[in-house]
Amino acid sequence: AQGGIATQEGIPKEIRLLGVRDHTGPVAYAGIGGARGGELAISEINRSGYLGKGVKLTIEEVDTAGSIETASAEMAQATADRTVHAIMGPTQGQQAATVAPMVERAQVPTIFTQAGSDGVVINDYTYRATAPMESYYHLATDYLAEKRLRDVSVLYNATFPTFAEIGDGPLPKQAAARGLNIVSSTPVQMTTQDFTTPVRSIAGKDPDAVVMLLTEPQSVTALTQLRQAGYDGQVIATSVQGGGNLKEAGRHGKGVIYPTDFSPALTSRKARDFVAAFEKRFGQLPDVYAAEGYDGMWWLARAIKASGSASRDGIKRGLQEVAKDGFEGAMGELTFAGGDMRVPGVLVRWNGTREELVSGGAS
Amino acid sequence: MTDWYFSHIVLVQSTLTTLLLALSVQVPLRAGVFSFAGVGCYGIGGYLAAIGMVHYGLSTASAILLAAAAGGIAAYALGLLIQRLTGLYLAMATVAFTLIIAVVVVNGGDLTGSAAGLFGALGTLDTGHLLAVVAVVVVALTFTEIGPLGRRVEAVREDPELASAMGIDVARYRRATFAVSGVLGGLSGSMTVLLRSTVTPDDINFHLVVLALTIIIVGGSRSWIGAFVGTVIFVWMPEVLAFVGEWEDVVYGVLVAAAAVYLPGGVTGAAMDGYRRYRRKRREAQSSPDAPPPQPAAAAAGGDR
Amino acid sequence: MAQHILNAVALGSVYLVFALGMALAWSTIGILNFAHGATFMFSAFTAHVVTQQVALPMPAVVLVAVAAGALIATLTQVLAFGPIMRRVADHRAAELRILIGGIGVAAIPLAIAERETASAPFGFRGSTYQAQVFEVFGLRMTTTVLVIVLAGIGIGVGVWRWLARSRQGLALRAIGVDAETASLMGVDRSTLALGTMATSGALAGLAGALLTFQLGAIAPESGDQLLIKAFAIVVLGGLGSMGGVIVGAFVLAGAETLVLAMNQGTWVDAVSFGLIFLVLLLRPQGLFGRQEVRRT
Amino acid sequence: MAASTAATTGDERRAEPEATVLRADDVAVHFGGVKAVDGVSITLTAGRIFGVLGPNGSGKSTLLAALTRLVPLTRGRLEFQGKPYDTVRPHTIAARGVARTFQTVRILPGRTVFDNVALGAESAGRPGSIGRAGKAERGRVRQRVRTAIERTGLSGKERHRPDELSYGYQRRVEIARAIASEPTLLLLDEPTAGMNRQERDDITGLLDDLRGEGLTQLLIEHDVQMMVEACDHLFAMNFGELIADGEPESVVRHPAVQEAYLGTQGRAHA
Amino acid sequence: MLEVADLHVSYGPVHAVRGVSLAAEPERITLVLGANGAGKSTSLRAICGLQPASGGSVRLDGAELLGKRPHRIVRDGVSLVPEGRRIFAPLTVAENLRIGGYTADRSRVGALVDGVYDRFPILAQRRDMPAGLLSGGEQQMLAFGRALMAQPHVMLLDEPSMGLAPGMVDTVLAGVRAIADSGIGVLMVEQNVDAGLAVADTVSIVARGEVVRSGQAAELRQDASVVHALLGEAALAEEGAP
Ligand SMILES: Nc1ncnc2c1ncn2[C@@H]1O[C@H](COP(=O)(O)OP(=O)(O)OP(=O)(O)O)[C@@H](O)[C@H]1O
Ligand SMILES: Nc1ncnc2c1ncn2[C@@H]1O[C@H](COP(=O)(O)OP(=O)(O)OP(=O)(O)O)[C@@H](O)[C@H]1O
Ligand SMILES: CC(C)C[C@H](N)C(=O)O
Ligand SMILES: [Mg+2]
Ligand SMILES: [Mg+2]
Repeated sequence: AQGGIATQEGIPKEIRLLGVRDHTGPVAYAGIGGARGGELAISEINRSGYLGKGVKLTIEEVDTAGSIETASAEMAQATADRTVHAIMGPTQGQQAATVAPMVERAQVPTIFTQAGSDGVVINDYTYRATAPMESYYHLATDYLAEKRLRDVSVLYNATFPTFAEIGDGPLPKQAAARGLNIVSSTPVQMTTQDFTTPVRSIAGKDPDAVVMLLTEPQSVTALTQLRQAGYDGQVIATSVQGGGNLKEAGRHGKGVIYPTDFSPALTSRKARDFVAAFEKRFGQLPDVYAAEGYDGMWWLARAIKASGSASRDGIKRGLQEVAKDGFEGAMGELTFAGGDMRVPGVLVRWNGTREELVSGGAS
Repeated sequence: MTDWYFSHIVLVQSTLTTLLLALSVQVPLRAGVFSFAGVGCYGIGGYLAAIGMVHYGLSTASAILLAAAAGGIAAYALGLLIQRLTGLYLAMATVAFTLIIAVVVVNGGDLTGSAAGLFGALGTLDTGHLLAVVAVVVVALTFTEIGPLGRRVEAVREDPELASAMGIDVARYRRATFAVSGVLGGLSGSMTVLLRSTVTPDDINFHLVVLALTIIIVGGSRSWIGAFVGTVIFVWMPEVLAFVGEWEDVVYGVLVAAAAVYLPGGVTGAAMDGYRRYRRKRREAQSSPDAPPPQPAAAAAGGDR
Repeated sequence: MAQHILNAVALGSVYLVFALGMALAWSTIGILNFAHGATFMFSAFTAHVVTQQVALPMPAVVLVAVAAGALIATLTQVLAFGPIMRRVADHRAAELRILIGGIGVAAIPLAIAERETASAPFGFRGSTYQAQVFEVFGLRMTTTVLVIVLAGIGIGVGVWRWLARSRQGLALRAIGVDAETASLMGVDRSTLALGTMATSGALAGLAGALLTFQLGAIAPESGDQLLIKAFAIVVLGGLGSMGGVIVGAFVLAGAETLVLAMNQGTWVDAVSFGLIFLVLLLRPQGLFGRQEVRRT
Repeated sequence: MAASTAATTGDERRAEPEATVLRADDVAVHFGGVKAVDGVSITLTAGRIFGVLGPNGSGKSTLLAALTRLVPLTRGRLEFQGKPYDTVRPHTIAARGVARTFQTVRILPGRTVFDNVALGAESAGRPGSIGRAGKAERGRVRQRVRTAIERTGLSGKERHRPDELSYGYQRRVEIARAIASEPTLLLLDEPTAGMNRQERDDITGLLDDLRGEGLTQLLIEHDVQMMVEACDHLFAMNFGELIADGEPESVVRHPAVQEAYLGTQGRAHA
Repeated sequence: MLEVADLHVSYGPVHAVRGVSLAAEPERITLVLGANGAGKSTSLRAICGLQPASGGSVRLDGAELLGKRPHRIVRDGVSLVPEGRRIFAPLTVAENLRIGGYTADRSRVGALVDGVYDRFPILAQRRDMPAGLLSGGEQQMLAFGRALMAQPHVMLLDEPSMGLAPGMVDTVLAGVRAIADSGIGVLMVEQNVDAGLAVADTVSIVARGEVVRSGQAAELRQDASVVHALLGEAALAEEGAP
């Protein structure tokens, strides 16, 4: 590769990006979703001549295959490649936290999606296009308070960083602030497969609602077994259950409500356009990962435009500048806390076949 | 070259740290001790180094020393505790030890960063330091593979009772392998963490056990060279297989299974067999061509008295 | 309390069916099959794919999974373990290679399933079966649990007795000790080994179907978690003892249920592995394992 | 066999003639209900060959295992060169100079004959030394290995792996390994099983030479003629107990031995 | 009847058996003698299919056995007592015997086991003990008894008297004689020359992988010195020791 390209100021004809994320392995869906959202955004950006006539964004994807090792190895290669202007970073929190110091050393601006743990957005080169779940999870407690569902049981995966963070901290606090009464809090671990026992004791308490912070297969099982244990109250879940992950729970999944940063049920024009374009291109509804990838890519494009330079430094400056004012994306009015995105969030209900809007989502 | 080096620096470094991890399982295995305590000590070392650096501001060198020492002590103590166990029972007990460590760090509160782990433990290691450590380890291990000590270690593995009838203190050898594997695990864990700056409970899992074992069996379980060859193969495989894209894991599986079937002594074993056959061929070619079929002693045995 | 015991029995039965298949091949012909978890998962996945096409009743779904499991295990034996066993004279040399061969084989179905599902959970939503909930003596359970408990205990005891009593069972154990000499007794070791592996795979398939019915859905990675548990169960019970597997499965399930019932969910693994550790300290050959036979 | 090379070895360890080398007092080894050895007392004096005779299952090998501490004693006391050793671990007594062979061949399958014998040579009285041996010491070890290999008729097979050898030769590796350690006391459990008369005589010739060098030996064999010729003193066992003890000829003629050992026909076999 | 003709076996470059011809006829015991490493065990292993032969033929009643797998050969009626006993150590004595009767008629197994116990009472005492704990000689009895369980047409014995006390040697060899007399062909390797000659009908002497002499046992009994000479025992013979 010819050296120095990505450090030249100004906007060249080709702006080369690299997507470094999981395309295989247990959380491949997040990487694949993000890549597809980004791909859609790039095609829109290029087609519309948003960055100037004939200016093309191109992206190449490499697979981190679910491993921190591979992620940092790929990232080392990506950052050493002087033709790369920016990187769309890993989706797994730990991969992201590991590569964060690397991108600073190499001074390559990197936008993560997902990557919901601490230690990711830690310097001038790390940005994240996913709002932390706890920043909009109050939608759930608001809803419970509004519906007077006072007594709440919490069932959460306490060894999964994102859920551990919510389950141990914000959730009890938000609940207390809204006069909710947490009657039981049941931590389980990543390897828990069968929920008969915890679900049994929850059903025994018969709370008004159950807040369930679990991974996809866990949530299907827990829901099924919760219903079989005779519990028929409201279940509140998370965006992890979005994107049709509750389908396998069949009738037991019906009526589950969860806050999410994006839903195809959103009604803003931006959201509807995104959903339509995505469906046309990929033949299916976009999930949260796709929306984040899409908005993240637009953040980048706006950044280049704002600073008038696609150099690594220019992009970095642009990202900060765009973050100051925020912009409207598929996920709604986007604001930023430093390099970290914030969304209005939306509360949806799974009706057995798709998501329905419950509240929020106004833009 | 330097370009290549900088873009592959992570792979180069993780080859060295992974080699230490593989050795931490290979060393006991060579003495017939089927122990994965080294992987547990990888976790202990990694966490101690990160805790030392993040919470107590230790220097890189002292964090690594602390980790190695703690790994050695922990494994030695474990070895004392379970010295009556053998074979797969011992393997199970050490796997249990390793997985319990993972649970303990998940429940470790702020000290261990709980489920999310610790980040920001960036040490000042470079490839030169790693090379130095690995070189010292490899030289030391070489002495346990050759000559009298090598034979004794082999006797302890193949037939402990015979070994003790030959005056070898089998229990002492076993305890020693525990300590060594703990030190190696601690070194590997701490250096890995200080290079990458993060450590999570996820890092200590059964897959790491499987990886270490796969490396030494595919590479060759009898000497550090086998561990090295295996490490190179498995660290670099994702890079090399990148072109098959999403079928990488399938190809990986096929290659591993094929190695198990076709390479009895691992890659190094196959290479040595090949070399031996080549030498024999040459020897035969050199000995007079018109002599009756080679009489490699055995056939002549019946009457050589 | 009684409810907790029932839950533990149900969980133990799932572990049992899964672990039995693994123990069968392991403690007879000496094959510690690390692809057992992948076989389990992929049979359930196959049944999932089939139910998406045709709405099958529960027995048919189970049958599909059992057949898939048997097929996968047979292939594994023919392509990997058989060739390894043919190439070595003594069993100890083969042990580690079989382990690694299994690890390699396991990667293949896992990769395929992860790709096809994008790692989303899958189940038998297409099946006509709906679990019925009923109560006896105030204990709540589902028809699925009933089936699992009956299958687990029935098959467990059956396999145990068969191995101890039958001629083939004896021949299998002989192969595990010394395959060459076993063949001198007229034992057709490759055919018996193939049959054993097929049976073991069928049990993995059965466990796959039953567990998926029980949990509603599993993920491609679910097999790995069970694998390590089954390994622990067999060792806990004592290698070579089918009775030990039965006890081991319920002991482990009991311990896990207890920890969960005490609402210490994040300590489950520590407690169950700690228990195994303790048992091994007190009984180095597992609960029912035999002391190694070695003479001077 | 190359008896001529023998004279140079073993002299450092030669014990005082007639000094007591090993004393076992009321030794018993029970396995559950099986009383494999039940109250055996023997004394081995320096520089002589002692033999143990007895029907199959009479406890000979178990006695050997007890003397080398490989099985726990149910009761009894053991003394080697005046020092009690019934509680030490097996490697200690081996390191003090007690070498043995096993009834079932036990050799390292992955190592050459040379290496297997070297294992014995290196064990000689240097407990736990971690192979820091100097050049001179290494040379001496190699010499010991060569001598042992020559004396057991294994010359030419140094580079073979044990599993490439016929059974009779595997037995020789066992013997070579034991004598390479230049022990003070050598215990042999059916060293000539699987050999024909000529081959046996070669081995007994070797044992005789070793006796000449002052080595005390305890030999288990079933070949009565060979035992009478080779041994200075015989012990006869049955059901774990000593039934006779003394001059070989008289022991063999002892009625209890005739009865127990030589079968119902009572006809001597040789 | 078993006919071995011009058998060749190699271990890699080692040509261990070079054209051995032997026969085992019903009611007759063929004794195979030879020094250590002469190729006796290798020949027996090749006949049973445990070691691939590189040439020659092994016919049982005219049908070729070479190339068949061991368990097939056993089912055809050839059974081997292997060198070094090879009992199944963790299995009990009774189980070892039952597995020996794997190919036998199911209903007869019980009676056959009892027959072995009658011959070797110590095995009956030890029936529920893991066979690996038996003494060396007891294991040898078990290996012999186990082979009897298969009710073979032809029996191959690799040093059946090894490790046996003299009285037991007589018992076993008398047993071999009785087996032969019941119509079974026996091919027996023995190091105990005198005891072997006492029961054998025919003798073949193997050296360096070849048969160097064969003849009737009766003749060779008269002329033991020839045998000893061929086994490399010339020195002994001259001294007239036996
Ligand atoms: N670990 C054990 N457990 C139970 N019984 C045992 C054990 N070891 C040996 N025995 C029994 O003790 C008896 C003595 O065995 P030992 O091996 O000492 O006999 P031996 O005299 O050497 O016989 P042989 O001449 O056949 O080798 C045998 O009957 C054997 O079955
Ligand atoms: N696996 C093997 N690899 C290489 N050579 C071997 C192997 N097995 C045996 N041999 C050689 O083949 C020759 C014949 O061995 P075999 O075991 O048949 O001898 P034998 O006549 O039975 O001797 P013994 O009386 O000692 O049992 C020997 O020289 C031996 O070294
Ligand atoms: C892909 C997602 C499961 C990643 C997860 N939210 C994390 O932060 O690690
Ligand atoms: Mg004995
Ligand atoms: Mg032989």
